[in-house]
Amino acid sequence: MPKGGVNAPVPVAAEATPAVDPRLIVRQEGVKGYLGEFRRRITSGELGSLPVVLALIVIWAVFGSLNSSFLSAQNLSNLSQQIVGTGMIAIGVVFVLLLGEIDLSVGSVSGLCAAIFAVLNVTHGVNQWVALLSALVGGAVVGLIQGVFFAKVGVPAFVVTLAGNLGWNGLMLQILGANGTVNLSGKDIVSRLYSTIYSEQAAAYGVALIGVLLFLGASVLDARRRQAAGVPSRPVLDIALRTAAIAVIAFLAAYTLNQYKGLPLALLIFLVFIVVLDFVLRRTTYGRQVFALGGNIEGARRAGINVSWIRISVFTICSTMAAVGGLFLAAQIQSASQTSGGGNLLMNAIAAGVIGGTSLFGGRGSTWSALLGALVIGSIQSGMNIQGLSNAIQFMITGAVLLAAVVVDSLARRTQRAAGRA
Amino acid sequence: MPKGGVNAPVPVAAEATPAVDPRLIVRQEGVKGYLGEFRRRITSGELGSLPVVLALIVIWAVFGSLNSSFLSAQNLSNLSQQIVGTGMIAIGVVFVLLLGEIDLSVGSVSGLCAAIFAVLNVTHGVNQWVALLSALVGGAVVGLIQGVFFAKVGVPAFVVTLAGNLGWNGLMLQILGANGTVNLSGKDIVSRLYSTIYSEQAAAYGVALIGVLLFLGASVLDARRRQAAGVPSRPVLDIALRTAAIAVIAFLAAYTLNQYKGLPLALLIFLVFIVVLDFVLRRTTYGRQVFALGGNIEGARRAGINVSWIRISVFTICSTMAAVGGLFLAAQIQSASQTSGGGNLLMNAIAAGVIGGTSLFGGRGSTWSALLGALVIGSIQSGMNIQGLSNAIQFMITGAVLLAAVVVDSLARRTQRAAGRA
Amino acid sequence: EESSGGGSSGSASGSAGGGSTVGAVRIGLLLPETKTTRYEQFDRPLIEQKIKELAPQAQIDYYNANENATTQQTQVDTALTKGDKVLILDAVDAKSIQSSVQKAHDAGVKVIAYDRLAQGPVDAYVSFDNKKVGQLQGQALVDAVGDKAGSGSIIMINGSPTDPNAADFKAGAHSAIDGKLKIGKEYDTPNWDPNNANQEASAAITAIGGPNVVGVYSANDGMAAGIATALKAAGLSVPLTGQDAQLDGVQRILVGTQTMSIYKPFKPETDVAAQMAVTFAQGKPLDSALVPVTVTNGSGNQVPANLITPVVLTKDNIKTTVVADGLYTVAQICTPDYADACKAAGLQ
Amino acid sequence: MTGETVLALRGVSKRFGAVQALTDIELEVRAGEVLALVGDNGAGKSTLVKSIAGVHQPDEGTIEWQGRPVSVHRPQDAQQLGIATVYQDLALCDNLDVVGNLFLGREIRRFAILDEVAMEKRSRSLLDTLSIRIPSVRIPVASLSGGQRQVVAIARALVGSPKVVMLDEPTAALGVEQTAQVLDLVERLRDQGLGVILISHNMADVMAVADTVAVLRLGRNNGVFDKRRTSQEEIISAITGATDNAVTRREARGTEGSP
Amino acid sequence: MTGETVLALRGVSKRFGAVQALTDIELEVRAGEVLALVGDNGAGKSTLVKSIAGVHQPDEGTIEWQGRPVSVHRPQDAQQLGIATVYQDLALCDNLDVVGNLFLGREIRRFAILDEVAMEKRSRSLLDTLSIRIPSVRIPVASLSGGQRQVVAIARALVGSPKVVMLDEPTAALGVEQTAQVLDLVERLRDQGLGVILISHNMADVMAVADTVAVLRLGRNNGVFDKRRTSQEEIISAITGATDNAVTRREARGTEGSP
Ligand SMILES: Nc1ncnc2c1ncn2[C@@H]1O[C@H](COP(=O)(O)OP(=O)(O)OP(=O)(O)O)[C@@H](O)[C@H]1O
Ligand SMILES: Nc1ncnc2c1ncn2[C@@H]1O[C@H](COP(=O)(O)OP(=O)(O)OP(=O)(O)O)[C@@H](O)[C@H]1O
Ligand SMILES: [Mg+2]
Ligand SMILES: [Mg+2]
Repeated sequence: MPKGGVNAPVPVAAEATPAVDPRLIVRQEGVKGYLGEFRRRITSGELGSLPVVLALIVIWAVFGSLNSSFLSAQNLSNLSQQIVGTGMIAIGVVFVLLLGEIDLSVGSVSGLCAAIFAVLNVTHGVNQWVALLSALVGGAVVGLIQGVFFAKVGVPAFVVTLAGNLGWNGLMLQILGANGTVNLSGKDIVSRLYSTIYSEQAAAYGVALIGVLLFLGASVLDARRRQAAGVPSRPVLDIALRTAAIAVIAFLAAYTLNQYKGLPLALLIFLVFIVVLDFVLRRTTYGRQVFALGGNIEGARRAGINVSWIRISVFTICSTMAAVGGLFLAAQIQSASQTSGGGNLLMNAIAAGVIGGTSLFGGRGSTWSALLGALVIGSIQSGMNIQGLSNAIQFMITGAVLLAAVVVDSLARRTQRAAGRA
Repeated sequence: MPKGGVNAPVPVAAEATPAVDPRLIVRQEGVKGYLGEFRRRITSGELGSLPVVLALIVIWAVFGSLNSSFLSAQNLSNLSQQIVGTGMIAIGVVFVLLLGEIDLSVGSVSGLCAAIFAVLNVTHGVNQWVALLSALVGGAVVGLIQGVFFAKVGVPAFVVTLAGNLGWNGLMLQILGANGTVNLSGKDIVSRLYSTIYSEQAAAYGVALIGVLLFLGASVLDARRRQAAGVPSRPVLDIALRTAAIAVIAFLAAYTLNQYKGLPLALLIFLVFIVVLDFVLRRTTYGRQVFALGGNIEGARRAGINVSWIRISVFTICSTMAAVGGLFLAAQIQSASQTSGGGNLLMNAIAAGVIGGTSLFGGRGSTWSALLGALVIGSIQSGMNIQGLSNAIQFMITGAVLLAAVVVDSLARRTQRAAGRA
Repeated sequence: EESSGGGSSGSASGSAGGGSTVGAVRIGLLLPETKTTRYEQFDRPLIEQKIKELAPQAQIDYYNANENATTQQTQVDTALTKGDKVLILDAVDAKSIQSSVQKAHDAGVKVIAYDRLAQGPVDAYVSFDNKKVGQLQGQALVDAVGDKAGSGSIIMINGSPTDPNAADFKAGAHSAIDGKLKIGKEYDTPNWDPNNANQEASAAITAIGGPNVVGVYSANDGMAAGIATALKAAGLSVPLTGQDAQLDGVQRILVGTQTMSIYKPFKPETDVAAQMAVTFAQGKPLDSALVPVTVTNGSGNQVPANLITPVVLTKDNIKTTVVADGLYTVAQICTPDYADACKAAGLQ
Repeated sequence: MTGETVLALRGVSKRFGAVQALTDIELEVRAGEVLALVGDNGAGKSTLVKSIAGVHQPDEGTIEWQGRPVSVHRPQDAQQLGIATVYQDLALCDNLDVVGNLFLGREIRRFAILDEVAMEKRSRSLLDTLSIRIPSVRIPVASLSGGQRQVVAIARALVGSPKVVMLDEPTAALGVEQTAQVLDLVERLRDQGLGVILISHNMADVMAVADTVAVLRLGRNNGVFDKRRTSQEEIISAITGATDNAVTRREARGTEGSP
Repeated sequence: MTGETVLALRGVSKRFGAVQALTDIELEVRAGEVLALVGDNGAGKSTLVKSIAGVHQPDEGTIEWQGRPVSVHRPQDAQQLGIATVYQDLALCDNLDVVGNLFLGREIRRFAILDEVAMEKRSRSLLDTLSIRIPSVRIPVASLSGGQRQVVAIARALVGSPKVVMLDEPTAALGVEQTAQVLDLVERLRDQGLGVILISHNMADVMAVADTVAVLRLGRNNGVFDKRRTSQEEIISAITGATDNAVTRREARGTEGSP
């Protein structure tokens, strides 16, 4: 039997009926059909990430009107770097959320791995690549341990990772030792990953172009294959409109970044992580199995999926991403300190995933929600900082804006439920 | 149609078969049968809260052997007061967990309500009862608002309460104002609720006796009614053994407390809250509906349960309990400070519920888990304090112990799953 | 029954707890947090060392409240349970610790307010003055900005809004800065989080405009780390303050990305605290040399006190302060990355 | 002995996203009548039942109860009118025991407290009526077999005093004996003057108890037949939309190929 | 044309907490044979199927595969042996679409990447075989009707190349036409030399396709019958444990009371 192959014991019966349902409301061709379909989706609440994007636009508009420097290229460029640490961690959290589980240890793990890198590289003078690898492997091992306790021993993920939250924080303090904060040299690989900004105009535009072309190419190829196989495919107009939308966003972003210093490497790495892991989730067997587990764990088990292995691997991915995020956060302040991984980091990372549209109950979400969520949270923080309000007021407004950002999405989903789709 | 009454449209058919299944493995009468049943339960993992109790005993034994003052009457008496604040909040969290939801705002709400009381009573000289009521109503209103956003608007509870966590904290800072910490007078009702200790020997023993008698009476009455109605009832031996176990625990506790200062009022209030709310959950329509929602929300809706109302009320209860807990915590340090409700309080309260055996996925749990969980967490903290280790080590050990405390339970449940019961 | 001694706190300390010899004194050391390195790196070992020196049989119980006032309250309870006779108490929250101080007082236990002036019937106090610290930071910034004061404004990044001590630093700093420098943006930073501080600084630079920033007030070295990178990213080189003389802060001062820090010579402070504790433990009154002044605390109690002056740490006095006092060795400071700067500063 | 119309649908339509599940449905149920609702898989039967029961809101059309238009926004509303429903996807609360599920939303109380004893007693007798053996009425329904769960769901509908009972494939998971009991039950309900809507794919059962047979096809009415004047074959061809279908072909083969 | 024994159970017992669900079960399935497994509700049929499929572990007894004892600890093990199962509680992943569910665990890949196009194409043809209309193979199965879900679950079992197929009440939710198709399918499977275990409460279906009928009663074997030499009545009395049962009574009434 060929690997992954399919072997039908049953020849297709002659008396086949058409599988397409006659009651399906088929979209009309052309622009009009497109608009009609769009209207139908809006009324029935199938909006995808549109509400969050809308919320983001509103947030930007409000803060921009309050203080013009919010929308300055400099601030947006800073923002694009500041979200990377939390965003990377949020990507890992998205994986865990897809299983319908939670990881409360990501903050501590990020701090721990930053400390591993800093102490090895700076204090013990270990080669930077070895130190980097050690930090990442450290994260992976942490995830592995937590995953085993969850998947094999059966301790609820909440408890395992809560214990981890404490334990790894303790380990970090231990590793940092009595001296506490360790300064990075500023010339090491981690700092450079964060602080490098490609100032050639071509860099940002080039990346935008490559992204758009990749999307277009993949869409066209897919549509061709589908047409050839006789299964429904996306109409040309649809592809064109989507590509156009993406092109506008990509080139606008590139233009803004070029207005200040150029394309930050950190942002580029972040995007690459998102795209690659999104691909893993949507287009590989592994990703399919992660979604299946989040949808119906018993169903997944019966389908022959190795549930323990998926669970362990997802927790490993999550902790590894926490390590990556931790390194970027350390690079941001050029040091690993005892406060690393503390504070609001954990909540921000989880909130980023959830606000971006990943369900807490498993089986629904995407790595892109890490970007969207981190952007929403980062923008609020940045906006409040530019306003310079007192903390009491800041907390209240941040809370209110967080809530408001999700209300649109929730209302949309409510319509959707009423339309029988949730 | 009589309220709650039942009206059969169908007369019972004549050809009824006996409803009891012949395959049911019926327990033998007498002590031997009791032990056999016990063994069967252990092997198939139906242990209830036994694993947590065991974990607690191990924790006490270990810390007691490391330092004898851990098991001193004074320390245990202090412990019994220290757990009240977190425990009260955990009771509220249990309600929310039963719905399969989470409330991340309890910490901030507890701080907010403590601040309301302190500022009204101390700063503005408002009558203490009015201030107390305002604090509780404040908590309830907070819960109501969050509940409405969750139940009516449809924002995920995680997001609503995360926003609340920030927002209410901001409000607390605002209320406390620039001066920060407000010290309680020490003679107000809240302080007295916490600091009062009934030193008469009779008090502790009396409460223990009343508790045991109530349990015995209720058990016997229930068994009688069941026998009269011809439905299976608990055998006398069973009732006797359970009552004996409870009596031993109650009188041991009373004895220990009397060894030091006597019965702390705070502990008594905590126990009353647990018993009353446990009764509400297990013996009233409302409680039944809460469990139903946690089990199958669509099922509950179709059964005609007002889902929104239950959700809103549960969040109101949770926030009100957070307010109660916050007042006890304020009384403990005789002040409402800017750190009130911060730190580990949120995680501790949730962890208490989960460690005590309440499921994060809804539909399974009890208010007693708040007591057990708060005891586990409080004991670890107290034991670590007595050992006086550095924080790094403390964190690691606390994490490890937390994990270990739940591993027993998880292993038991794993057996249970293998035996087809989860 | 095995430890009935635990029941009557403040007496018979010898019988409670494991293995202390008869006549040993039992001293509780309660420190507030671990986020700043000084407590576990300096305060604890130095105090323990000094006490052992003065009273070899003394037993010291150590507690750290991890920034939580409630935890500290339970730790005071624990200390009383274990029979500690003297408490060296560094309050998380000077106000809300009052009830615990009262409780200890009622149990006949002496309380030494360490570093922060707790409220309630405190028996003695030794500290650096928090307000003074802020004032020194502020003054140092004013001096460093010098005549650029008119050409722009500064950014103030204070400590955690939920940390009562941050309010003291802030007030002190304002007393020195207000009227002399223009404050462009001011922040309180939850949890003293360096990453937050970094973002606040970035935002402020954007809002004010890079060239208009003439200096940054940072309440401690941890946040200064984050601020320094924000300044670097914006291509700014302006005065930046700090506090605590953390190793990384010292290194930044060497290379010039931070202007100053506050060095609190822990040794005198810990020595005084240890002496006070041992004196109390022996049941003797305090020598007036040990408590030259009297201060009034927030609850109106008169407290005999010993206030030690903090030192402004700059590139010029690294050698004579932190190195000379044995806080850090030259080797610790002068890692390869800082070798050049060390040479320039005459450290190597 | 069928009485006046208790429940009627007028032009009911329901759409899910891009699927038009129901189009312009007309339906009438009279007291003392068993109306069988039949149709192919995905014909919209369950959607129709859920629209009546308040689980879904129809997009268009009205529901009339005893001649007056009513609005049924929530399952509660339908229950208050006197409509009891057994859903195809049973929607029991897995964590509650059998008693808890049977009386959910209609608990028996004594002094405002749940009267567990009375509920347990009544549960046993209800289940006995339906000839089902359940190890204990105190185990969570999660551990029941498919048929046992189905019977619990059916028994649920009998708690309370409905005027119309809707059963969505009630016998699908049931054994021969239990099926017979449920069919008996349906007849008893009719004899007590209730209106019964019975959805079933089993033509034998439909022909055995139905008075009227309404056929749905692709979300539309496809004829209402009086059982006494219609043959099973006619109904099947209304369901499949053709006289030549897999069933007839299978039967044809069966006759020629039988030993 | 039945061949040698592919699957055999020897003395299998399974207990759930206080319930002895299976006691000492013996069973044999031969290649090219349709074995109908029948029994009352709660008789233990699904438990038996799940024990074979690796969902539950039997407490005692052994499972033999092609004559050799095997251990089946997880559903994967059973699948690797070549056992495909359609469960009564379908256990589909509600969030995945029809294609995703059909190929779950057996995805078609091209260069290690999911080949959605091939899977979609194959899904359509599989569903066509079973005469089911589904609005789109790209909608989440949560929004399918009961019968549509059932068909998806059946089609799942045909992806891969099993040697034994176990179907737990596959036609319970199906319309007349789909039922006929599934019965056809069962016969085709038999003709291809597969062993089929079919659980059904529908005696007509059982009599139509089964070669052998094994009866379970209260968790024990209650006889194995050769279909050709047994009447439906005999089997029903083996199921209910009595010749006087609700079915016979109902039939008796039916005959005397019919118009
Ligand atoms: N919640 C929903 N969201 C989207 N589509 C739905 C939803 N529920 C049902 N449908 C679609 O509506 C159509 C009718 O479904 P319905 O469940 O009413 O069929 P049915 O007649 O009960 O079929 P069956 O006999 O298989 O139970 C189906 O095509 C189904 O896919
Ligand atoms: N997970 C479980 N936990 C406890 N008891 C169970 C569990 N699963 C099944 N049982 C019990 O085992 C017995 C057999 O159940 P099973 O599901 O095998 O019956 P079945 O023959 O498939 O019935 P049906 O025809 O109703 O589907 C029932 O009494 C049931 O209550
Ligand atoms: Mg249906
Ligand atoms: Mg079954």
